[in-house]
Amino acid sequence: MQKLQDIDIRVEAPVDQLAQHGNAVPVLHEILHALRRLGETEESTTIDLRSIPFGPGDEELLLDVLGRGEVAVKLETLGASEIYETAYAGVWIVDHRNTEGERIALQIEITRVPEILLTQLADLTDSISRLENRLRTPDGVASQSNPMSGRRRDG
Amino acid sequence: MSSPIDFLLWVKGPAFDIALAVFVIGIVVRLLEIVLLGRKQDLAEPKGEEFGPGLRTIVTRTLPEAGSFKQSPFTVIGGYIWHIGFLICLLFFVPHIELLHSVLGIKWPGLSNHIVDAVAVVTMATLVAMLIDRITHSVKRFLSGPEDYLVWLAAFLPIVTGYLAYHRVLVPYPLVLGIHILSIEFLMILFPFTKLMHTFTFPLARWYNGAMAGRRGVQS
Amino acid sequence: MADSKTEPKTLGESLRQQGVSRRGFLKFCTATASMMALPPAMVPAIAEALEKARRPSVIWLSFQECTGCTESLTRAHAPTIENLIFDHISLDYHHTLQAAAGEGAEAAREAAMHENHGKYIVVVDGSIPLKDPGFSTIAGISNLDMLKETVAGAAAVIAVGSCAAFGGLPHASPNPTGAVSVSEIIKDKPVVNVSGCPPIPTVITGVLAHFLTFGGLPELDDLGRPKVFYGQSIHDRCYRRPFYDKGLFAETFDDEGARKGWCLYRMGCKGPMTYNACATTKWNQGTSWPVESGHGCLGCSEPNFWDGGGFYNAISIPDGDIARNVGLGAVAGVAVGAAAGMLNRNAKADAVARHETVTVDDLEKTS
Amino acid sequence: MSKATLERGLNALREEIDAPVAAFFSSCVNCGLCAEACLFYTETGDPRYTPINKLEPLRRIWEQEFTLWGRIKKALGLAQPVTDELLQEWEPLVYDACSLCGRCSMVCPVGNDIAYMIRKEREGFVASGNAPEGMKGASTRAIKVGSPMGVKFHAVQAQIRHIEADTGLEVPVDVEGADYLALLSSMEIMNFPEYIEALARIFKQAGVSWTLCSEAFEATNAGIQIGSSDIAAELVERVVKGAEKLKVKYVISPECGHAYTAIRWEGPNLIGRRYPFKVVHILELLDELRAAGRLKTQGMDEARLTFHDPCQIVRKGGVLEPPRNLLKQVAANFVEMSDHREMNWCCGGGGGVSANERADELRLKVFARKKSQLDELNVDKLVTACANCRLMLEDGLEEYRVELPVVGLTEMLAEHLVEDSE
Repeated sequence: MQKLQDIDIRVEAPVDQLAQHGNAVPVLHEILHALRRLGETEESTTIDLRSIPFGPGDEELLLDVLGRGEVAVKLETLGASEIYETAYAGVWIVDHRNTEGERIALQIEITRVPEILLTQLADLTDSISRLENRLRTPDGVASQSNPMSGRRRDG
Repeated sequence: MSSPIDFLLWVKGPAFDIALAVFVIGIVVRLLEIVLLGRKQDLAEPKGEEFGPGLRTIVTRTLPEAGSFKQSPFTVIGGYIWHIGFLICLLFFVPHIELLHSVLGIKWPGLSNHIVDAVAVVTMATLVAMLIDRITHSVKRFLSGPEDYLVWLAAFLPIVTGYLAYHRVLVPYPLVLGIHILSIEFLMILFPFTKLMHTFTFPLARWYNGAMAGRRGVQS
Repeated sequence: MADSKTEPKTLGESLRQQGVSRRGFLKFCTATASMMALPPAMVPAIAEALEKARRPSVIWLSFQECTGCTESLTRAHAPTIENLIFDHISLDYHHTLQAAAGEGAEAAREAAMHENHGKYIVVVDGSIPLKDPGFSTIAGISNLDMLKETVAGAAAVIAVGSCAAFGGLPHASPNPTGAVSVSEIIKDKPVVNVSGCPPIPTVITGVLAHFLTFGGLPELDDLGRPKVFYGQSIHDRCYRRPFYDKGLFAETFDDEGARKGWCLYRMGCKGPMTYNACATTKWNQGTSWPVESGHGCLGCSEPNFWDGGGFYNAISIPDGDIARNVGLGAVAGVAVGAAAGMLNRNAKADAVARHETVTVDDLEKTS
Repeated sequence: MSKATLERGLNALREEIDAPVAAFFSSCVNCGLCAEACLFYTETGDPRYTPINKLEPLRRIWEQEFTLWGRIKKALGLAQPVTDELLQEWEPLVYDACSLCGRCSMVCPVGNDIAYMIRKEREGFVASGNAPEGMKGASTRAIKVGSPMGVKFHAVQAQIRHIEADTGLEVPVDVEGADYLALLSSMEIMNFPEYIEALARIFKQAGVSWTLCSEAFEATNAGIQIGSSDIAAELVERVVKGAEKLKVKYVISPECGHAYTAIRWEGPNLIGRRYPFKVVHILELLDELRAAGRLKTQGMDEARLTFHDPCQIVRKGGVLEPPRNLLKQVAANFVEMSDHREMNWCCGGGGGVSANERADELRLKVFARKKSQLDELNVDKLVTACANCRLMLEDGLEEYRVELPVVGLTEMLAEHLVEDSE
């Protein structure tokens, strides 16, 4: 008997033909309006793609149209997240994954820099105190261990 | 528990069975009541056929007599629009075809919902106009009794509720769908007891008219 | 099981203790907002609330059920963001998941009830048999007694799954056990119905997250379901809706329409009357959902879905056997009609028999 | 001696309910289109004259006594009974405002033959004593004297003598074994004796074997008009007896509308047996002679003229083409009215209206319809084939001050007859 993974999965039509459900287009229009707002008033917009009823191919088409731009950032906290600017400057994709690599949120941010990339005040305070501690300890600077590894949580 | 779904299930279940029973029994009774009365054998020597001219009248009366059309174009055109509109909504809306398919075992192509939707709007507008005409036209107002208005309502409600259901205007949907089906049950139950019966008796009436005239050598 | 003896910390403290950065916390809040179907603009408010959120005690009661709801929630694998929420509630009793058994398990339940009186949440899956308490018991306690006893000191009840919410399969005709939903028994506590067979896992956790975040229950619809998840029908959010409007339908599972992904209405899809989040949230980490995989919605999150006509009958089709009923009606009609016809013929024959010949001498009325 | 009572009236209505009546009442949706087909409505605008409304008493009997649902409603006290007051109120609608022309029956979209039902409804009105005095008188004279106008056979004889003296033609009377028995209407005898002369001339030329019958000369039937089958049957029986006695093969219905309906269509049903002879309308016979080349005419009438279709002969009798065929033979400028053949408009005096003095005013008012039809045509002559229509047309034209000669078709043909050999 065939193994499950042996079953050939065929995509019967190319992506551009699959995307016949038309739900990507309204989102693109929304992005356009949000970009104009950003340009005029600096107002940022976030679109949560979980609440959009995409059919097969819609999401692929949307991401395909937006493409990839100059910036891509990998975020390593509670699993890996990828944040990148699309070919349209000011339009960012925020793709959050959990530790299993499963997507937990997919958002489009129309902004200059996504909020989550900025260093948070609490983390800054924490950084100051940890670096102070390290410098206060005589052999702290020479230690091999990276204190960040202690902050990582797996599980 | 009485949720909209329970209401819908009641409407689609026991209520529909009751309405269907009243409808079918009532119509068969009414038709038998008519036919069994019979008519006396006509002893006068015929000048023409009965059967053929009777059938022809069933068909020809579908078109208005020229003079009536000129005198009452609104009654004639309005009558056409709403009857045809009602039939289009009834017979060419896909959910209805599915229902009829389950009963008759045959199906036919449906129309796009946008077209049915537009037809429903025109039908409703026509029915409203015809109601206004009934209230304002001297002859119609004079002839009309409570039954005429009840029957108007019974014809109007399924279209309005169907329109609301299609547009999902009243939430939740099971409630509005239930109301729509209930309005049809209302129509079905009223059928045997009111002039809605003309739907089934008009071929009889036209046939008798055509046959009696045909016997005298006239195509009525 | 979490240790309820230590002083419950806030969620913010707990995460920090585990070395999660503020940025990580924000990611968690973004995912939580997305899960609760709240707008992204709510993230700061959620962050503020979750920062201070304390671990609530949860008692999970399973009655006449199939454990599908628990399966849906826990699934097979490792941590997800939903589990993170679970890590921050104190699940003090769940007889499928807990290690303790027998008297020890019941003791844990009673301890949680005692220590968190007025504050704990009761989650119920499964319906409650009323016909005979012996139909379903746990540790010799009938479901009805256990529910009443446990709920007495609860802050709120979450009925998870269509059985607990509406009676579900056990309630299906002819309902041999006299199964009822939680809300038919519990009238004096807030009850949230998280219906579905099973419910979407993120919807279950979304409700818990809401309780965790805002310390209360979300806005509910007429059936006691959270509006954020059950506010719109499958049909309204379905990506195949344009085909419905255009009149393009699949009629069998292997026709052209099915291959092209047209509307499944004619194949019995209950999407138009079903309120749930499947069309947007989807299943299995957003992989797909029934309609996307080519099968109509069964309407599992609605009351009595099991008795709502065949799964493959279009919604518009009444439940009865119409052809048979029409046949029976016609037979009855012929019988009654024949009788009525005879009555009419007799009436007429009688009139003819009573006919008095009219002559020109009796054209005037009796004075 | 018996008297008319409400109960007898109701019983008569019950006797009249049959499958067509039930089908018609079941089908009416009160659309009101029949009103526009009825000159009593179109010329007055009075909605009470809507044809279907005139049937309310009969409709109630049908609904309350011949439908299951109606019986239940009646048992529950939800039905409005048919009372003598109702019949009194409806009497003018049924007799004064309906000429049984049957035009409404042609337009009803569901196919209701309303005239058929009015005829039936009148049975109940007669039996309950709710018939107009004029028609009661006509019926009584028809039965007791032999003619609704009180004409006796010696009056006919007087006309015959006159004609024989004038023309030298013989008018055969009581000739046993003749092929054709010609009937006359009182109106022809009294007002249009030219018809008898025309018959004598045409038949002589065509070589038709015919006769009058001294015991059965009257073709009109007041019983049909008042709506009493019993009275109508007695009058038909006279004709049948006369025809049987003289052993004729054919009976000729004269230029009179309802006479044709009475003797041709209702007669056998009234007396309950088929005739041993055939009934033809005079126009049918003349058209037959024309087709056979036995009706030779000369010259054409150059006047612009039109033909008024008598309802009972054309729409209700099926004699549609003969008058046209005959007219074409003698009229060069024949034009049709706007509504003609089976859609013609009544003169206003059919169905006994002309015998009902009470209706005179209304009848003359609704004549406006015919007048406007004539106005459209601007004709010099009006031809018809019914003595009653002719009288009503003359009366109406006089009322509306219109100078327009009205002639009978038979008479017109006779004027153009080629006299063989004097």
